[in-house]
Amino acid sequence: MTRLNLLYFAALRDAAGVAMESVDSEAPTLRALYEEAQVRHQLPFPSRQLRVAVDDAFADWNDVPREGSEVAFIPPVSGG
Amino acid sequence: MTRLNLLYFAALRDAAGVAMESVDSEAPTLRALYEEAQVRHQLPFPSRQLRVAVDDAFADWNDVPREGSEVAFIPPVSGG
Amino acid sequence: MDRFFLSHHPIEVDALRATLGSAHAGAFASFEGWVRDHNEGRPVAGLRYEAHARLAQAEGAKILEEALRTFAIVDARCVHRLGDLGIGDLAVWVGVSAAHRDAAFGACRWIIDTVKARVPIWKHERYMEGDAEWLHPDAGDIG
Amino acid sequence: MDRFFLSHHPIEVDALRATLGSAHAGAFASFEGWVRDHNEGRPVAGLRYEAHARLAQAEGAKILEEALRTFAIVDARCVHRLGDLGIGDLAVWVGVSAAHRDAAFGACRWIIDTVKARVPIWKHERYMEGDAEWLHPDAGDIG
Repeated sequence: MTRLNLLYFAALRDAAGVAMESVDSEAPTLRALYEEAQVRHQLPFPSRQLRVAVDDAFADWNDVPREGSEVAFIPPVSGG
Repeated sequence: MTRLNLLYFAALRDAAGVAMESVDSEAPTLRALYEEAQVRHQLPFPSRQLRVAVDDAFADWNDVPREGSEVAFIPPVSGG
Repeated sequence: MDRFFLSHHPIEVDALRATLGSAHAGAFASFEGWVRDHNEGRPVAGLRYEAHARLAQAEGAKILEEALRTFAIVDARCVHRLGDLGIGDLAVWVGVSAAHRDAAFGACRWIIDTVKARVPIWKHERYMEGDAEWLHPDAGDIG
Repeated sequence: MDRFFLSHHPIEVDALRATLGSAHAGAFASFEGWVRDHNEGRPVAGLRYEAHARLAQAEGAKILEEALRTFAIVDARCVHRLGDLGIGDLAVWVGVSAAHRDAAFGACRWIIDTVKARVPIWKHERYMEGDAEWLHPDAGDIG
């Protein structure tokens, strides 16, 4: 079991109903971790439309979740 | 004889030693008018490097000088 | 001073431009994004920006560093607003100084394009009809 | 307010930018030409601009009208300084507002390029070595 903090933003946060949550997961990759969240919250985005960041740096969906890290799911951006 | 006011700018004015002068000329074109000035003042620019303006509008070197008009010889510009 | 930062308060353009002044710079190009009264044909009442603030700060700083390596510029800055904005408000400012104008224009354009593409900031638009939505380009209309 | 004008006094950027504000404009691009401390490898002490003022005014106004016809912009302004300027002084300012940034950048670049090419203004550069000369591009060094 890995203890993780998940961050949701914008439409993803509205859909999840939370901005942050702590989870214990056995997901082997960040993608699998997102897919668990997608089922849990019925999130509207498939992972291919998102980016993922770990501890304030962009990461790869195939990376292994690290104990105690903060994982942010990044929907398509619209700054500017 | 046509009475004209001639304007000189920048290096052309420095070479002519005057910013404006009144002349009576029989030059059939603005180019011929400039060539008279070029000889009179030993101006460093050939007419092909200049533009010419009459009464605050760019003109053609082949235009005929108009009585009482103001003719400006425009060396290559360097604003900006 | 950070070359990129997020601001919850109105952007002070004069103070920012002054930080870019240099005796070696002959050219300065700037871009400002203003809140428009319409978007894709819909009348807009106002909007709100939110960000993953630490990631946005890190990514924005990286983009400005890339610009300084890539273009023959003297210096550059970018500030993005967060929070509630009204029509006409300044949402983002980019300023670039350079010896010559080619590099100033090129870098200014590249910075705004790249900030819009990569920095985790999101726009929540409120419409005159009363509804509101998050803008997530290329992901359809969600939320 | 004239879209193009010449000024013997320092250019007031804020006031100019404010004249371009519009609820329909989402993008604003500006260009500033600053007096640089060197030109073609020579240290510059300062410079003076002179113009055929009435012709410059007419030609500048024409260029701004052309920009408004050619680009999808909301409005544009250009001001050029005349007289004596020191290092770091603002020599020329161009500002363009538009719905989108493509047009704002495109028009801003076109205006400064066209003003530099067509408006009868001349730069007299004073060098640190003590000499001075008129700049007449493409006509060799004369004067």
